[in-house]
Formats: sequence, structure tokens, C-alpha cells
Amino acid sequence: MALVFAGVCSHAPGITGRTHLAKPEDKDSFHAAYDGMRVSLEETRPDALIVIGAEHFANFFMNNMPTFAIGMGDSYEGPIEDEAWLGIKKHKVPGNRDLSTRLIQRVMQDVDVSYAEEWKFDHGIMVPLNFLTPRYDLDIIPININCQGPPLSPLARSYALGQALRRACDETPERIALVGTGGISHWPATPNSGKINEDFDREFLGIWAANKKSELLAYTDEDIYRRAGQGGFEIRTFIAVAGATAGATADIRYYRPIPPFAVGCTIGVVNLQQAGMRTAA
Amino acid sequence: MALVFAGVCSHAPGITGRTHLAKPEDKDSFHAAYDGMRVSLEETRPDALIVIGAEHFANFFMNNMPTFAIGMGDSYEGPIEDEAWLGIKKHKVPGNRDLSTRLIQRVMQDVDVSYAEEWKFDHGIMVPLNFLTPRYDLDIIPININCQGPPLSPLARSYALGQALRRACDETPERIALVGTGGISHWPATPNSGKINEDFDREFLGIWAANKKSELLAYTDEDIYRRAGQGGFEIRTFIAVAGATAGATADIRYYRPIPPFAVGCTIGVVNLQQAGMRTAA
Amino acid sequence: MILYYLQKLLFQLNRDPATRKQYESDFDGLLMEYDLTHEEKEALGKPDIGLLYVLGVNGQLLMHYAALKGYAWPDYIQSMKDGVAQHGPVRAGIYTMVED
Amino acid sequence: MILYYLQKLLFQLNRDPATRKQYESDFDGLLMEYDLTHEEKEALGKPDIGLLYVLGVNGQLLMHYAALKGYAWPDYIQSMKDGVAQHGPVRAGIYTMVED
Ligand SMILES: [Fe+3]
Ligand SMILES: [Fe+3]
Repeated sequence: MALVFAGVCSHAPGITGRTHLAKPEDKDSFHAAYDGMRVSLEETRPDALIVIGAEHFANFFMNNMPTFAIGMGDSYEGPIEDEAWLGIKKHKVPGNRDLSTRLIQRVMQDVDVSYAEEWKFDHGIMVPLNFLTPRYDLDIIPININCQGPPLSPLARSYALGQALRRACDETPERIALVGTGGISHWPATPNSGKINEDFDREFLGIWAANKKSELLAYTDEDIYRRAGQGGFEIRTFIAVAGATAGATADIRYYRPIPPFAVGCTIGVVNLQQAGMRTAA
Repeated sequence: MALVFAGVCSHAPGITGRTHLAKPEDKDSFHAAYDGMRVSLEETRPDALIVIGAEHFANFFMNNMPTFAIGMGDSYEGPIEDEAWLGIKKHKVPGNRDLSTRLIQRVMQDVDVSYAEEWKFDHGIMVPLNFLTPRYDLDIIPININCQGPPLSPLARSYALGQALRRACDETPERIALVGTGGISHWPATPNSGKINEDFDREFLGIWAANKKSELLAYTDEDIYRRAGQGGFEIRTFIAVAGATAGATADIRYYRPIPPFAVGCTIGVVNLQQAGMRTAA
Repeated sequence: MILYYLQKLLFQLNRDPATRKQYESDFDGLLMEYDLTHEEKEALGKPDIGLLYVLGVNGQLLMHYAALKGYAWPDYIQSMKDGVAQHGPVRAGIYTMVED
Repeated sequence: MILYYLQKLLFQLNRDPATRKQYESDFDGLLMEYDLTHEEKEALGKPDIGLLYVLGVNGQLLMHYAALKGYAWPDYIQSMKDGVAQHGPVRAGIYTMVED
């Protein structure tokens, strides 16, 4: 079939683990937006969900740091963090080895990925899953982009990863949903934790929603670090989704800086029915 | 500077570890050819040697299997195998973190690699080093191509890796030597161990020495497996060298099937002084 | 999970001293840490090198296990041949990339 | 080797139960297995979370070590601020990607 759904969403441990610290209206409205994304996703009746994330030293380290990694397991586990701290119970998450293998083989024609037959999800993937597949009944294919240990993946290659994924999805019989998840500006686990640069976020989300490739790829890591912190390096996950949906614009359904969650909380959904895109129906 | 030397050579534990099993003339002539390669390499006064190998589950496994990996350490260790069995003593092998980092950053613009800040060399790299830098006094930059755990790297991407390396070398001030190391046809550690398909090897080496890209990339894994065994998947290392030296032919200085070494023993050196290539002087 | 954990145990055994130690002192406990089938556990325990080969273990991992269990090289090679004669062709992994 | 082994120890401590166990029963022995400077060893032992931050440890690794040592979140944040005040700016790693 094809790609039937694409979007972006925020992750951060506070979103599920420190809900009591946020203003109730902030927390409730963001959780509702996440739930709305779930409804939209389910309406497209996907056979599998690809989650492009940026993990935080749960599986990958500088002894063998992949620019891009794709899961190829029958199933996965998560969260790796303490259940009470994260507010998410441990689950066995269904995978799909056969579909993963086919997608990896196709993606590898253009983009060089590491594959992983096991993977322990951290909050970077578990927070989105908690909202988007709360019953853990949809096959997940995890993808990681190195946003943690320099040299990081070039932005242009992250876009190329998205394009390669799109080609792979278009050639599979399955209906595939795709979600990118990263913070935009944020300074996680540093003295600036909680800082959010709303100007950067709104500028970036505008460019992302318009899928302006050249503007997306014009950011430099120096820019990003100064304006958006090292957490901002995770824009690569959004850029990969833009690559997978070139030609389509997106709606930013929700954006609100919520300092107790330490991130500008975001939900965006791509208008896949636009020119050149297959319909989601 | 640029690439100042490029070649290919065989590795197999028997080459150093089971010398007594081969006919003395076979062993002596091959060791002499390896030594001749060392002399040619030293004449180009390299600042560092890139070794493109295909390791055998010493560092990389299917929990995070890189298509391509490049070392980024200050130093490395090897061999991981028993010293007496391999006939090579354990050494600390010098690396060059700064040069590695610059090469990786440049290669990453085109080809997606994993980087590794530590790496324990197995015979796949140690056998060539034993002959080419016997005093372990030249900085080594190891590169691995996944020839072991399918999905393997596509041949075209291995060629592209070589091209990306070439661009990176051309932009560094250092003088870089490059060696690819793999068996051609061989069936290591299987019931067919010791089998060598000389027809395949001579055909492949002819194409490789002529640097006929389209013929190199026309092999399929099915072809290779049937005619050259799973060890034949290591032709990717030769193909990467071809990518790094597009436009130049090479001399096969030595080829002889030596069954006790379980591989068609090969030494080839690229004529880098040819059109479009920088001179090695 | 087919083959992955069997190969992972052998990979760890080849390179990780702590795994080697546990292999020697607490074999059953070590097996528990990997998601193995009954047949895989038996093949490891005996050991049945030929069956491990038929199950799909890569020779680059298996040769080290055979050596650990005291197999000389010709015996290792013969074990794989015997394994195929007894258990049939290799069932999974890289040696099944081509269907004959 | 600058920073790599310090971060590797913390990475292993965060994810590997055997490393956690050895950390508790044989801290000095564990340190021996990593190529650490005297300053790194001291910062781990005290612990001096602020110095570990200044040495370049990524917060995504460091926050877990602070939690293991009983630091509440605000204390962890304050420790990094104190570390910079006492030891100067971060010396290596991702937080030095931009030169100010
Ligand atoms: Fe994150
Ligand atoms: Fe090999």
C-alpha cells in the first residue's frame, strides 16, 4: 500500500511522569491533543507504526553509534526507566520482523542503516506509544537517529532517510503510519532544564509544516545549539518525517510551552491527501 | 593531501596461524608478496592507513549491526583471538581520533556510518597489519562493512562508501593509504572450509583490477553465495577500494589458491598515478 | 525468538569474560537469560555442534564454541557434516540465503 | 581516553544489572576495568556530580547516576550549577559543541 498517516509529537518523561507539576489545563489540553492524534491515526487503519525517535543512551553508545538504526525484532520491551518515575508500566511491544526486514532492505538501497534485532525502548518511544497505541496492539517499527553523540547525522541525510522510508512504504503491501518524535528547543538534564525557546519553536514548526526543505536543511548544529539547546538536535526526527512527506503540508494541531514537561509540547499531522500523496482512506 | 596508496589483500587466520600446513613455496611466495606490498605502501610515506575489513562477530552483532562502521579511537587492541592460534601477538594499535573524526564527518555527508570509539581487532584486520605495519607504528583507521549478518550492505553502497572516503581523503592535509581486505571465494568455518573457486576469483579480480563499476555491481548475493560461498560476501571490501579509486586500474601482484589458508591468496595494488589520480610521490 | 538469542549467547561467550565465567559456574542460569528453545538448550548442553550448525548458527560464532568444548578443527568440520546428515539441511540464517 | 570510558561506565551502570552489582560490591574493581583519570575516579567516588558535568558527561547519562546516589531532581540541577561555579565551564563533550 503506502504511507497512510504521518505526524510528529513530543516526548519527555515529564509528560507522563510529572503530570501533577503542570497546570491542569496545560496537561489536560496536551493529553487531549495526543488523544486526537491517536484517533486520526486509527482512522487510517494502519498495519504498523514506524516511530522515528532519538533515544537517550538506552541502547546505543559511542562504541558503535549508528547514524540511523531500524528495529528488526519480533517484539521489543519498554520502558527501560523506572515505571513509577515515568508513569508508564513495562510492556512487551509487538514488532514485525518480516515487515521490518523488507523495509530495511529497501531503505538500504539509498541510506545506510544499522539494524537491531532487540531494542529496549526508553521514554523517547514509550511516551508516544502510551498515547498513540495505549493497548500495545499495533506492530511498532522503531527507528533511531543519532541526536546525542557527535558527530550527529547531517540534517540532509535525515531528510534522505525519510525519503527512503517513503519509497519503502510505497512498495509494501501494508498500510504504514509514521510518527517522528523529538523535543524542539529544550535543554534536558542540564542546568537549563525547563528552558524553552518559543520563538525558535514557532519558527521551526512553521517551516516544518510548510515542508520547506531548503529552510529545514539550512539550520546548522551551532544555530540549533545556541537557540534550541542540545535537545534541539532532535529536530532530525521531524526533518525525517518531512522527507517522507515531501510535497505535503502539515497542521500543527497543538503547540504550547509547558516548562514542567521541559519541552514545547507539540502535535502535528501531515495532510497526506495533498497533491502527490496517497489518500489515507 | 590525498589518497597516496590503495590496494587489496587477503586475510585468514591460517595465513599467520597455520603456516606449517601450507607448502613452503606457497607460504613463502605469498608472504613475500605481502612484504612487497608493505614496501610499496611505505614508499608513499603515509600518515595513516585506512583498513576496510569485514570482521567476524568480534565487535558487531545483530543487536546493532552497522552497514558501515568507522573507528574513532585513540588506539585499538588486537588480536581478539588466541595469540598462539593466530600466530600474532597482542598489540596496542595506534589510532588517530582527530583524523578519524574529520574523515567521518566528511563521509557522513554522503554515506551513513556508525562510529566506534573502541574496537578490538580480529584476524580480519590483524593479519594485514602483521605484514603491512609490522612495528605497529602507523596510525590505523579501521572500517567495517557488514558481510556477515543479512541484510548485508548493497554492493552499490559499498562502492559509494569508497567514493565518499576518497572525497574525504582528498580534503584532508594528511597522506592517506587505503587497504581493503577480504577473502574472495571461500567458505570459512563451514563444512566446505578450504574450498576455493579459482574461476570466480580470477573473473572477479579481472573486473576489480579494471575497475569496471557496472560489472562489479552486477553481482548478486545469490551469485556470490553459489559461486564464492558466504566468505565471498567480503568482496564488498574490494568494491569499496574500487569506489575510492574510480578511474584507475590495478595490478594483481599475487593470486594463488592455498587451501590450507582456506582462501585464494591475493595482493593487488592500484595504479594511483593514472589519469585523475594524484601521484603517490 | 528464532536464532537471534542462540547466536547472541555464543557471541557473548566468545568475547565477554563474565559470560564465560557464568557459563562455567552456572550454565543453567546463563541459559535462562536468553530466549532459547528446548532444542537450542539441548544442542548447547550436549554439545551437538552439528545441530547448532543446522539450527543456523554462523560458523564464525560456532567454531569458537567447538574449540571451547575441545573440538580439534577436523572434528569441528566433521560435526557439521554429521549434523546435516542426521538433522537435514540448515534451517535458518546466512546459509539459507539461497534456496536450492 | 578522554571522556569515553567515563561515559561508558555510566552507560553500563544504567543498563547492565551485572555492572550495577559490581558497582555495589566492588567499586574499585569496577573502576579498574575502565581507562579513567584520577580526577574522573574521584568525581565518581565522592560523587561530585558537578565535576562530572564539567568533565563533559552527557546529562542523559549523568541524571541516572545522580538518582542512583540519591539526588532529588532539583539537587541534581543545582549540583551542575555549583560544578560550573567551582570548576569552570564544561571541558569536553556535546556541551562544548559551540565555542562562546
Ligand atoms: Fe529526547
Ligand atoms: Fe573474513
